[in-house]
Amino acid sequence: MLKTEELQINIGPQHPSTHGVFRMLVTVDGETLVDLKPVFGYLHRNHEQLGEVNTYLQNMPFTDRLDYFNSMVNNHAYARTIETLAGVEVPERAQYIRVIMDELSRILNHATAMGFMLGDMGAWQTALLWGMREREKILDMFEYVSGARMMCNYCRFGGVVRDIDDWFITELKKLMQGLPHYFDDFEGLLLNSEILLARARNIGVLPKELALAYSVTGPVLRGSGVAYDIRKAEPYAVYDRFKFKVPVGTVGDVYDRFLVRIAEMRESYKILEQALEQLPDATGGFINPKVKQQSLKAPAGEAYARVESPKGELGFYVVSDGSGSAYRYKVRAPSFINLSALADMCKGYTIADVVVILGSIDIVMGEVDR
Amino acid sequence: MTLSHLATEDVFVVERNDADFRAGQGMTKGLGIVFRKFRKALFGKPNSDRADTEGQFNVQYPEERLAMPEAYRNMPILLYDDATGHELCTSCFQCERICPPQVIHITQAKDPATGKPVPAAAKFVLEYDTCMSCGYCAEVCPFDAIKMDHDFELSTANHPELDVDYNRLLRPVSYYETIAPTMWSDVKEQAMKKLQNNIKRRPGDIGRDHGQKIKGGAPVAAAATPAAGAAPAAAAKPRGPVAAIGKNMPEDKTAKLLAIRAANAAKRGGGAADAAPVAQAAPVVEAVADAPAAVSAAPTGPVAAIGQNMSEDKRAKLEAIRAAKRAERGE
Amino acid sequence: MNPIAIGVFIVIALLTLGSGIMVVTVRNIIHSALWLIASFIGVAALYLLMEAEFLAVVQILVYAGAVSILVLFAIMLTRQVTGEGVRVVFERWWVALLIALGLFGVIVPTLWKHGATWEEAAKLAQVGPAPVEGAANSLQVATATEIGRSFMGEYLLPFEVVSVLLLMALIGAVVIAYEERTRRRRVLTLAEELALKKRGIVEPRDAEGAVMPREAEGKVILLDSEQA
Amino acid sequence: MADALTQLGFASWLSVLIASIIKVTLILVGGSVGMMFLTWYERRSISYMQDRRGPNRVGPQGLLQPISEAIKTMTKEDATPRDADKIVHFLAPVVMLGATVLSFAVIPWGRMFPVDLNAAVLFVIATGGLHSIGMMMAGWGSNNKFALLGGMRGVAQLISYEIPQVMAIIPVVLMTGSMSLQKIVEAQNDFAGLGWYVFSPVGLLGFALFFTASLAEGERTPFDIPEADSEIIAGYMTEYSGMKFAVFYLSNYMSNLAVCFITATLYLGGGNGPGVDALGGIAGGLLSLIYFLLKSFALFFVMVLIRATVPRLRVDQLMSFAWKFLLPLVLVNILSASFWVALLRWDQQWPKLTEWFGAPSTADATNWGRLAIAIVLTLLINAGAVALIMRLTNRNVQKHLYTTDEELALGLS
Repeated sequence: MLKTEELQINIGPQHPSTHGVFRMLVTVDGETLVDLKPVFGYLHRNHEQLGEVNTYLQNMPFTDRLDYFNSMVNNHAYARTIETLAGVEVPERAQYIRVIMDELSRILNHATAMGFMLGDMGAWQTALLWGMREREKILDMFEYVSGARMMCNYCRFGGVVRDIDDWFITELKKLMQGLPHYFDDFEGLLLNSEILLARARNIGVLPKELALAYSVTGPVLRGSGVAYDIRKAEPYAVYDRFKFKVPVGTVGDVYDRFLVRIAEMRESYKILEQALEQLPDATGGFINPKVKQQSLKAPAGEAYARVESPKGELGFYVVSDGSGSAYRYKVRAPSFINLSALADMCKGYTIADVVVILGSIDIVMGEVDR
Repeated sequence: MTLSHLATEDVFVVERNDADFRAGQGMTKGLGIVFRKFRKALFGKPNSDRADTEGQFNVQYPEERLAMPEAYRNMPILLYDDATGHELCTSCFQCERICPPQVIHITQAKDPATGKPVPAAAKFVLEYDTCMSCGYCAEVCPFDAIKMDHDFELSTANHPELDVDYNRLLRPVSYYETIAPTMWSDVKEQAMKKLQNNIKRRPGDIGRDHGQKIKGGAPVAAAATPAAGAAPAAAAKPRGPVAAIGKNMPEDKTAKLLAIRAANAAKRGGGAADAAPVAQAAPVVEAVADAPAAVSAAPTGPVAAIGQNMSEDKRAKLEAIRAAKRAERGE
Repeated sequence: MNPIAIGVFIVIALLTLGSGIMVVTVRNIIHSALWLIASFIGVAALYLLMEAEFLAVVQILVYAGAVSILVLFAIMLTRQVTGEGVRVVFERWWVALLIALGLFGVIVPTLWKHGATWEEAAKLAQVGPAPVEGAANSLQVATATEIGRSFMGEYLLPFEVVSVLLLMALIGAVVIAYEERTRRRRVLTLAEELALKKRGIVEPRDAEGAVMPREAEGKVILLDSEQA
Repeated sequence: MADALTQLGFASWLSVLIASIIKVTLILVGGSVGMMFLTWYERRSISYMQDRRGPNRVGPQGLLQPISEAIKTMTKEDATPRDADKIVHFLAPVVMLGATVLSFAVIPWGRMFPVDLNAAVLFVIATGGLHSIGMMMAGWGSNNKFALLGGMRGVAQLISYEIPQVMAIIPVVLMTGSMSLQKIVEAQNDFAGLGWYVFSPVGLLGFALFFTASLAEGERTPFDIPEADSEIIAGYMTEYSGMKFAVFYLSNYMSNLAVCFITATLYLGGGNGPGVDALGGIAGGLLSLIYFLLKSFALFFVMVLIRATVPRLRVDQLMSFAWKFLLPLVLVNILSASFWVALLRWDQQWPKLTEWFGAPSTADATNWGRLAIAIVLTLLINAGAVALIMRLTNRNVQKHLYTTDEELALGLS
C-alpha cells in the first residue's frame, strides 16, 4: 500500500508572509497540515520590565512600539490605565480627539491588514497598495498633530499633547470624502472575487465556543459570531455617545473575518462623522492642565484599563507602590492572545491556507513578543 | 450563544452571499475596477489631495519633498541666539532626566574664576543612534533650548559619528524659525527673556564658545580671545546636516589650517585684519546658519556646494509652502 | 545528402548513444533518469533530421515531457533517492544482453530490407511528400495526416486494443487512488472536531488516530513564551 | 534567406549555416529584448493600476531599468547550497531557458516565419512541457524543502494544464486543417483580414480556454503556485541567486511572451489586419508585425490586469479547475468545432450530402446562410456547456461550503 511521509518545514523566521520574525514549525502530510507549532520571541524587547523601570510618562513612547500600526490606540489604552490609577480627569474635548485618532487608526489598520492578507493570498499587492494610499493620508495627519507618522506618542495623562486645529478638521473632512470610494473599490475588487471566495470560505474556521475558550478578541472573535466589542460592552472615552453597530460573522472562517473588518471600517467612518459633528460642542481643553506629567505619582493600588484596539482587546495592567513608576506592568496584547488559536485553526488545512489564516488573524510581532 | 449584553439593534450580521450563483461576475467587476484605476492613473494628472482616490500619489522623493508639518520631530537640536551667539541651554538637566532611552549627556559649565556652576552647558552629547525621537526633551525644556529638527537625511557609514556633540547640535534660532514659525512665535518672547537673564549670569564667553556664528559671518570666539584659538577649528566642523559629515575632509583640513594661521595672527595682534580669511574658511559648512554668506565665501568642493544649494533650495521651498499654507488657512 | 546534415546526424547520434550509455552506468538514479531525458531528446532531434516533424514533436511531448517526468516522480516517491548503494551491473547481465541483441537482430534486418536509403529519402524530400492517395508508397514522410490515416485505417485494431489497455490502466489507477483516499488518514479541522464532539458520535482523535481525552474540550494551549 | 545567400555566391552548406545563425541570433535577441520590454511594461502598468508610477529613473520613462537590473543580477554572488546536487542545480536554469528558446523557433513575427514546421502548434506545446524537467531539476537539485515542494507543485501543474492546452488547440487545427502556424494565419485572412477565429463561437471559447491554460503553463497569477512567494518563498527558485536566477526569470518572461505570441497567432489572426494585404511587400510585412505586436502586448496587458486583480488558487483548486472545469469545456468545444467544420465544408466531408442538397458555395464566396447556422449551433452548444459546467461547479462549491456529514464520516474511519 502506498504510504505518505510527514515532512517538517520551518515557515519563518525569515519568510515573506509571517508578518515579522515569526516561525511556524509545520508538519505536513503532502500539502495537508498535521501539526503547527508557533515559535516566537525573536522580537522580544523587554517591554514590560522597561515599563517597571521608567516613569509613567517615560513609558508612553515605548507603548508606541507595541503594535506599531496603531500607536494612537496603544497610547490611549496606556493613558487610560494611568488615568484610572491616578484618578485623573480627562476633558471632553480630549476624549473626542482620542476617539477620532482611534477610529482613524482602526481604518488604517484594517486597510493594511486586509491588504497584507490578500497579499498572502497572492493578489499582487493591489489591495494592499490602495490601503497604503489611504494609510499614508491618515499618517500625514497623524504627523501633523503628533509630529510623527507611526510612533505618535500623542496621548498624555489627562488629554493629548497637542490640540487639533482647523487645518486638521478640513483635511479630515477631505479625507472622509475619499474614504467611501476606497471602501467601494476595495469591496468591488475582491469581496466577491470567485478566487477569493474559494480561498476564504470555510477556511480556518474557529467555532464560537472555541473562540471564547481561547479568549480571542477583536475581529477574530466577532467573525466567529460573538458580538463582543469593548466600545459597546464597556463604553470608554465618549463611545456611548455614538450610534454604531457591531458587525458579526456567522461561520467564523477567513471570509467572515474579512467581511467583519470591512464592515468595521464603515462603522468607524460613521463614528468619525458623528465625532466631527459633536466636537465643537465638547467642553474643556485638549488636556487637563492640572496634571503634572513628568512627576506624576499614582497612589498605591492597581488598575486595568482596556480599549478596543483594531486587533482586539488591548489592556494594560499596572500595579503602583506609590512611587513615580509602575511596580508591576503587564500588557494584554490582542495579537498574542489571538495568535494562540493559530495552531488549532490551521490543523487539517493546507500550507497555502496557513498563511491566509495567519493573515486573517492580523498579528503584529511587536505586540506579540513585546 | 452570545456572550454580549449588547442590544440586538447594535449588532448586525455581515452578508456572506453564500447562495449566489457565481459565474465569474465578481472577478470581472474587480478587473473593471483595476482597469479604471489604470486609465485614471495613466491619463489623469498626479494628485495629492486627500479627497482623491484616483491618480498617482507618488512623491518623487529627492526632487519633490512633502512639506513637513511644524510639529514634525526627528532628532533634537540645540538653539542659540543669532544676535549674540548665546546658547539657550542652561544645563538644567530636565531633558537628561526625562529622556526615555537616556541618550542625553550634559556637563554643566563652570566659571573658571570661581568654580561655581554657570547656567550654560560645557558639553552636550546626544546619541542620535539610540534616540527614539519621542520629543520629550523639547517638551520639558523650560528655556526652549532644545527643539526637534526636521532634517531626516542623517544616514552615514560612520556609526560613531552619531554621538553628536555640542558643535553639531547647535542651530541658530533663525533656522528654527524657518522650520516651525508658529511654534516658535508662541514661545519666542518668553524664551528670549529667559535667555537675557541667563546671559547676565554667564561670565566671559561661556555659553557661546561652541563655534556658533553670529550675524555678519565671523565666529564669535575667533575675534574675542586668543585663548579660544581652537574655536574656529571647531567651527569648521560641519554642523549642518550630519549627512555632510565625512564628505568634506579636504575642506575640513584647509579650514583647520586657516584657523591656525588666524590664531597665530591674532597672537601677533592683528586679529581684526585677518578675520576675513577665517570667515572664509569657517562658513564652508555653515550652510544652514547663514546661507548667503556661505555661498559667497565657499572656497570649493562640489560636495559642499551641492549641500549648500540643496539646503538653500529647501529653505526657499519650505518658506513658499509655509506661506501658501498660511494663506490657505486664511491668515 | 549535404555535409551539414551528416555532421549534425553524427553529433546527435553520438549524444543520444552517449546519454543512453550514461543511463545504465550512472549510480545516482535521478541522474540516470535525467540522462534518459537527454537520450529521448536526442531521438527527437534525429526524427526532426529525418523531417518526421510530427513524430519528433510527439516524442518530445510524450517521452521527454511526460513519461520521463512520471519516471522522475516515481523515483522521488520511493524512499532511496540518491541510490548510492545501487549496483550498476547485476549478475544476470547476460540476460539483458541477449534480449538487447535479439531486438537488434530483429530491427536492423527489417530496416535494411524495407527502409529507404539516404539517397532515396533525399530525393523524396526534394520531390515533396507523396500525394495522399498514394498510400501504398512505403517511403513517404510520416506527417500527422498519414499517421492519423494509418491509425484509423490500416492499424485500427492494434490501435483500439492499445487504447482499451490504456483505458483499463487509467481506470485501475483511479480505483486504487480512490481507495487510497478513503483509507488515508484525514486530519480533522477544529470545526470538524467540535461538530463530532457535539453530536457525541465519537471521541475526537489525535494525529495518530488515538482517542483524545475528554478534557481537551475548550483547552488552551500554552505557548512557549508564556510558560517561561 | 538561404536562397538569397546562395545567389550571392556562397556554397549551399555555408549559406544554410549563415542563414541559420542569423535567424537564431535574431530570435534570441528578439526574445530577450521582448522579455526586457515585457518586464518594464508589466511593472509600469501594474504601477498605474496601484496608483504608483513604477520604474521611471533609468533611461527615458525607466525603459533602461531591465538593463540595469540585468547588470545587477550578473554582478551578484552566485551561491550554490553546500549539499545541493551541483550539476543538476547548475543545469536546471539552462534547461528552462533552452526549452523556452526552442519554442521561439516556430513563432511567427507578424508574417515572418523563422521556421515553418508542419507540427508547429504541437511543437510549442511540447517545448513548453520541457519546462517541467527544468523545474523538477531545480526543485530536486537545490536540496531544499521549499524548492522541492515548488518543483513538485510546478510539475503537477504543468502536466495537468498541458492537456486542456493541447486540446484547446484542436478546434483551430480542425478549422484550418493544418497544424502549421503559417496556414493557420492564412486561414484567418478572410473578411479583409478580420476573419479571426476569436470571432466565431468555437474560437471564442477556445481562446478563453487556451489563454487560461496558458496562464497556468506560464505560471502567471492566479496559477503562480509553483513560485507562490507567500507560501513557499520562491518555490523551485528559492536557492537560486545571481545569474542563475536571472536565467529563470528570463525564461519565465520569454515563455509568457511566447504564450502571448501563440495566442495572438492562433486566435487573433497573427499579423492579419485591415490593410496588410492592400499594402503588401515590405510595408505590409511591417504593418503585420505592428498588428501582431499590438495584439500580443494587449494580451499581455490582460495577464497583468489579472495579476493585479485576483489572488492565487490553492493547489487542489488548481487541479480541480483543470480537470473538472477546463477539460469538459475543451471537449465540448472540440465537438462544436467538428460541427462547425462539417457545416461549412460538408462538400469535402460528406459527398452524399452534396448530392442531396447541392454543392455549397465556391471557395471565394461565403455562404452566409450556412455560416449563420453554424454560428447559432456552435453558440448554443458552447453556451449550454458553459452554463451547465458552471451550474455544476456552483452546486459542488455550495455543497462543500461547510463541513458536511460525509466529510465528518471520512474523518471517523
